[in-house]
Amino acid sequence: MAKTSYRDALNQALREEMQRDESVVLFGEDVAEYEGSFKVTRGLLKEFGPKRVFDTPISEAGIVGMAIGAAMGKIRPVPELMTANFAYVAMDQILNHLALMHYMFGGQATLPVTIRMPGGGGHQLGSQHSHSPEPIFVHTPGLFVVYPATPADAKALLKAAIRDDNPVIFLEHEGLYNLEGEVPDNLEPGVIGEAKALREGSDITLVGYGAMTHVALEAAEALAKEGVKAEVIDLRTLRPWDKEAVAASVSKTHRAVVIEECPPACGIAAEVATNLYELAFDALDAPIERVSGADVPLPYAKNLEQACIPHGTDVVRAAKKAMARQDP
Amino acid sequence: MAKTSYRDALNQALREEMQRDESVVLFGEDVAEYEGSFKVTRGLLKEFGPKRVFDTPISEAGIVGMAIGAAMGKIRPVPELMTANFAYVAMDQILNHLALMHYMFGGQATLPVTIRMPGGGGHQLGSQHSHSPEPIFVHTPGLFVVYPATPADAKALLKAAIRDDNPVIFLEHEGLYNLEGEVPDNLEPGVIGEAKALREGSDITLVGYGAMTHVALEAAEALAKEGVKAEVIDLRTLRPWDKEAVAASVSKTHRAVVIEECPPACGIAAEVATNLYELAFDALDAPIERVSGADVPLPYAKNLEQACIPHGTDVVRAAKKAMARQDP
Amino acid sequence: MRKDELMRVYYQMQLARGFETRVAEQYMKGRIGGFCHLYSGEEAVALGALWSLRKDDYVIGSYRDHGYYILRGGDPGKAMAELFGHANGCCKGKGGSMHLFDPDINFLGGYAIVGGMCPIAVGLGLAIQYRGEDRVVLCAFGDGATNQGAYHEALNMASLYKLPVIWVCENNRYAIGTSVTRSSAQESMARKAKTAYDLPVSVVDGMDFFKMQSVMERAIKRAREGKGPSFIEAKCYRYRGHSMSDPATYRDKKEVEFWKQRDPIPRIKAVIQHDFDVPDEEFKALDTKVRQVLEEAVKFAEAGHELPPERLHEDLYVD
Amino acid sequence: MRKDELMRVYYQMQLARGFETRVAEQYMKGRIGGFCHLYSGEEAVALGALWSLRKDDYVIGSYRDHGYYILRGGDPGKAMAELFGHANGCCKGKGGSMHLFDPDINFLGGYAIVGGMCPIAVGLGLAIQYRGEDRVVLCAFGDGATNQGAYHEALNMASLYKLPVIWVCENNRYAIGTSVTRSSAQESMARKAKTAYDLPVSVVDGMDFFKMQSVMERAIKRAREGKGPSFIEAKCYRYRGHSMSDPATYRDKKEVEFWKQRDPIPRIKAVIQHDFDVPDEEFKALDTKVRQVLEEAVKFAEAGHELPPERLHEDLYVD
Ligand SMILES: Cc1ncc(C[n+]2csc(CCOP(=O)(O)OP(=O)(O)O)c2C)c(N)n1
Ligand SMILES: Cc1ncc(C[n+]2csc(CCOP(=O)(O)OP(=O)(O)O)c2C)c(N)n1
Ligand SMILES: [Mg+2]
Ligand SMILES: [Mg+2]
Repeated sequence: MAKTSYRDALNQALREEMQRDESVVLFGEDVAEYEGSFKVTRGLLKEFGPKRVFDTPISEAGIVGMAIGAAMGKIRPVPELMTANFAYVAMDQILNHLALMHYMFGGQATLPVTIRMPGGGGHQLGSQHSHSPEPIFVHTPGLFVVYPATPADAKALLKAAIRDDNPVIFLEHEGLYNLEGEVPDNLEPGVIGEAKALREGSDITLVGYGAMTHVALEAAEALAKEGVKAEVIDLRTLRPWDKEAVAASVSKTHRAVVIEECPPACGIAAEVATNLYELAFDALDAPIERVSGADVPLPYAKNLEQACIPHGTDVVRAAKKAMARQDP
Repeated sequence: MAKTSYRDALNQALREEMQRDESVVLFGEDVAEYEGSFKVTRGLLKEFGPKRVFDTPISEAGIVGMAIGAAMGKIRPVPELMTANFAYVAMDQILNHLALMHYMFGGQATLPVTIRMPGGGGHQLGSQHSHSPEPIFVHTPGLFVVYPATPADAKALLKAAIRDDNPVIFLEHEGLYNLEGEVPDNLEPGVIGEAKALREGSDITLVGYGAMTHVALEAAEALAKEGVKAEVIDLRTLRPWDKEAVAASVSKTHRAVVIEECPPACGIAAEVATNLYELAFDALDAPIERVSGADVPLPYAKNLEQACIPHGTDVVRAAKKAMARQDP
Repeated sequence: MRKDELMRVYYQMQLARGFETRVAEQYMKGRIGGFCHLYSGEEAVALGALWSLRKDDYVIGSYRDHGYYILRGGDPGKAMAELFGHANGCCKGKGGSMHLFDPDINFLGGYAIVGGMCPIAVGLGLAIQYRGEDRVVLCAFGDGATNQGAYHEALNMASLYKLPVIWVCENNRYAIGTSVTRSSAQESMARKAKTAYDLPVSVVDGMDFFKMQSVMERAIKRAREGKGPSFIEAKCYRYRGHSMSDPATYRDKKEVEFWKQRDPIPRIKAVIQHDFDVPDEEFKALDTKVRQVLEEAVKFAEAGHELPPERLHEDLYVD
Repeated sequence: MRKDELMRVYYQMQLARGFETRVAEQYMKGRIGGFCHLYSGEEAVALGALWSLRKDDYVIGSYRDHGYYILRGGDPGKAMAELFGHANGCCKGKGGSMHLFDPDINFLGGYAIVGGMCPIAVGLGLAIQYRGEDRVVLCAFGDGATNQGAYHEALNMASLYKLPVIWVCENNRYAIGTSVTRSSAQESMARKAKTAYDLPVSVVDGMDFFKMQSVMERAIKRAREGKGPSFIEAKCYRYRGHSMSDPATYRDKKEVEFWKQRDPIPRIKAVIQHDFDVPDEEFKALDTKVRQVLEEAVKFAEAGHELPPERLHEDLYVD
């Protein structure tokens, strides 16, 4: 099976869904003629034409609102926000319109909108361009939030998101676009809400998502060398997230480290940890360790920025801390 | 000592700070001639004139951005967002400008901005007008977040916020404006980051903020009738929040219920609970119970909306669940 | 227009006006909660704007939505029930006064964030264009919305893509307590839009059904022919405060009187009486019908019940 | 203008241009990271806009900020060090290319959110007015920013309050790969602003220092006199791609050539040679000085170091 990049896997998903369903339409800043600032939409204008793939002004609130209206008009929009950092100017349309209209109107407005947006830091883009806004979306009832870590999941979950009749925030990690991985031919759509164990282990559970999943895998590798068998769970979707699967793993390992790229307060790790305590309190032999992004805006300087982002070594340290506690 | 309403306490704080400091300026939608849609700015235009208290167009991004620039221009703006629901259209200015400029510019931009905004639900205002956005702000490094529960704290903390050189999100609860309480004359500014025990108890700790503090007090009263001594802690400020004080209480009571008005995912209770597990894991005899807003947009119908908001009875139920667990 | 049509205009405006009177009563009785924005005085704007639309055209607007809902042909009973928060309301009681919605009449919502519905209207226009239909979108909003960023992004996009969106700006001179003069550097909403977004604009007396209806006809024709959006500034006035909780002390009696002199209902009645001599009985008959319909509406609302709390989580997601 | 002033114009533009050349080199060497937007070709806009400002006036702009920082009198060494991410940079290496800042020259920041700096400029204008000063604010942004909601809210507020803000729209015809024609219903940025926000506008050849400087003088005078904001559309062109990572294949050679014919630097040189016969040596001397200054700048940057990670949390809050 040939290796495919995360970028190409996303591109394939878009192409296949557009071929499959006439009503799928793409728009965003520089997605058509420029083929996307990360080239995820490469070749799509050529194949599907300017009616189905078109550029917009720098108007994110307009883009999201247009997607909402288009969806009510029975087309299936897949807008791209050039990066997740620009979701902030569209926050009202996302949180205060898209997320709640189906509910507020008593189930009469159906909004099959998938908003794609690259997020995350690590490229020295500075404080305003390095956000990881996932907690804001995960907090919001009415949204689904997907954050794939591998090319195969990127493709399978983007297909699922596009076919889903609910609004989906589809986060892509800027640092993963070039990641290669195996993507089976005619891959079926994935299941939103299902986590996946990427590595089996009995000593401790490492929970990640997006780029953090790879940080977890790196840590597991290092821990293995020291005889610690870590189980690595990739959440894959953040709302809803697979509480049962993660709790089951923790009930087996009795210890956990949760990794998030965003700052800790009201973050993803707090959400995961709190639920695990509620679901598996007696199974836990140690407090759940959180490895979070630093509690500062991401600085530009490479060393400082790297110091903000979780690394395998941070996870190893946290895992050892959890292991150090004796079972009561 | 005369009783003062939460509304008037805020009004006093604004008046006194404006009298004290020439550079304090108020603006927002209908804050001047209309005296505020919740009348918090009553009489201030009259006393301080149109240069220091003025109305703006319906342009929240403009309002917050104007506050940022004004602060760099050495005035001390206290903008009002008519309600917290309108912070969403200004989210980019708040999260991606105000919060990070001091850091991003290497400490050279100082932004003494206090943004006042009434939040919370319970008045049948419907899904788009009943948000509790506190987790979004608490998640954000660079902001302080204050949410007073009593008239005295409303006054003391608003004074502190205005005098502070950091950006402060000052949340006021729409349901508390008419709440009466004792406000000492010449009250000193409060301390941002200090929680307060409003009721002593040894059996369980109930943690609240804003309107939720009163829900906690109501529950404590009911629990007392059944012989359960609950300690009630009012966080008062949500970023930073007083981890030490809350952990100390839990170390004493061994059990806790955290109450939040917002939906649970990545919420305030998850933030508080996770930290308590980390700080007082061994002291806990039962999982921390969360009483959260329902995980839906707030509906209009009174009964449904009330079913979304935490009540004393919900807290009592949660407390009993926590109490039911035998110490290991 | 034919006599029967004119009588329908009269009837419809009386219905919308009467509905708000009932709403005010019920609000006072505490059976309606939340924010409640009445449309009284602006009926000619909505009716004129809606008159020449087809059933399959889309209508979208603000929280001041009762008038549009009723005049679009919505069931007053379902609207009243919605305001009561009852399950037989048009949104099962989940939406309330600011969020009426009814797909059967293509009324796609009242929205409570000023300007927030404008980009959504653009999307409806996009769908129409994409599907090669000749429908149009009517998007109604207030003068205050023209100071909101999303509004500007939407106007630019609709013009850029030549979408069949008709922007109806109800300039009732106030945004709550703030007059246009104190909030907009350009006091003419039409001029504010014209050059910036390169689209045809018209300013019309929004208290005059005929003027409103005729500029709207032009805009509809243009939109159906694929020539793109139009902008209509309707000069009008709300008789009541911004919402039920606003005493509106910021407007002086004279101003209110001035506008009440231009009330569209007596105005249409006079026209009808002038063109066809219609005996007063016929008007009285319609007024009686209005009363009956609204009494039934209130009865219908009263007969309903709130959804049981067990059903709180329904409609959060489509499954 | 006097000869020495003209020579300074030449020197400054060469300095800004040369700075970008060095930046490109260092970026290729991997010593500069992130997004890096060069100003090459647009020097006359910034220099003309800045020329008549006072030291105490405020300047604020976008991520394409190197030119403004240098031409405002910022230290090229501190700018280069910032791009290196070193602690001796103007923001201690925390800001980077898109976020230069220096209170000593009242350059209050490069901002990376399109249009995001416009409301901030309004606030600076408010502070000036409130304190009764006669300073002005120069706010520079691109053509693409005029499609962003915050920009519109800002323009309205500045006009409404008659604030001393001068809006300089650098219309270089593209927003990354999207031309103005494909993104704005109104292709003239000046007309897009004029009626909507009721302020004086001018369209000027941004490749011509003198034209730019003179319209700016008028705008400054007006602002200082408390008459309010002005809008200047500077027609210009960026020689390079949007950022270092953009090959700019969307622009054809002819177009690029057309604009390079109008390069402001040879243009000013010709003027000087025509008005005063200045021997080539004098220009060469300035070019040499530019080279030296920039070499020192690079040396200064190289000599610096990143902040130690222990200091990561500094500057988050004022205490
Ligand atoms: C973004 C936003 N800001 C503020 C409000 C509060 N608000 C509700 S209606 C209103 C005034 C709107 O005036 P206008 O657009 O003229 O409509 P009208 O009420 O006159 O019909 C305001 C400020 C809001 N709903 N949304
Ligand atoms: C709100 C927002 N959306 C998108 C971007 C990504 N982006 C950065 S620069 C740019 C183009 C801006 O073009 P223009 O305003 O004309 O300025 P120029 O680069 O031509 O100087 C875009 C889309 C951004 N920074 N901010
Ligand atoms: Mg109005
Ligand atoms: Mg440009």
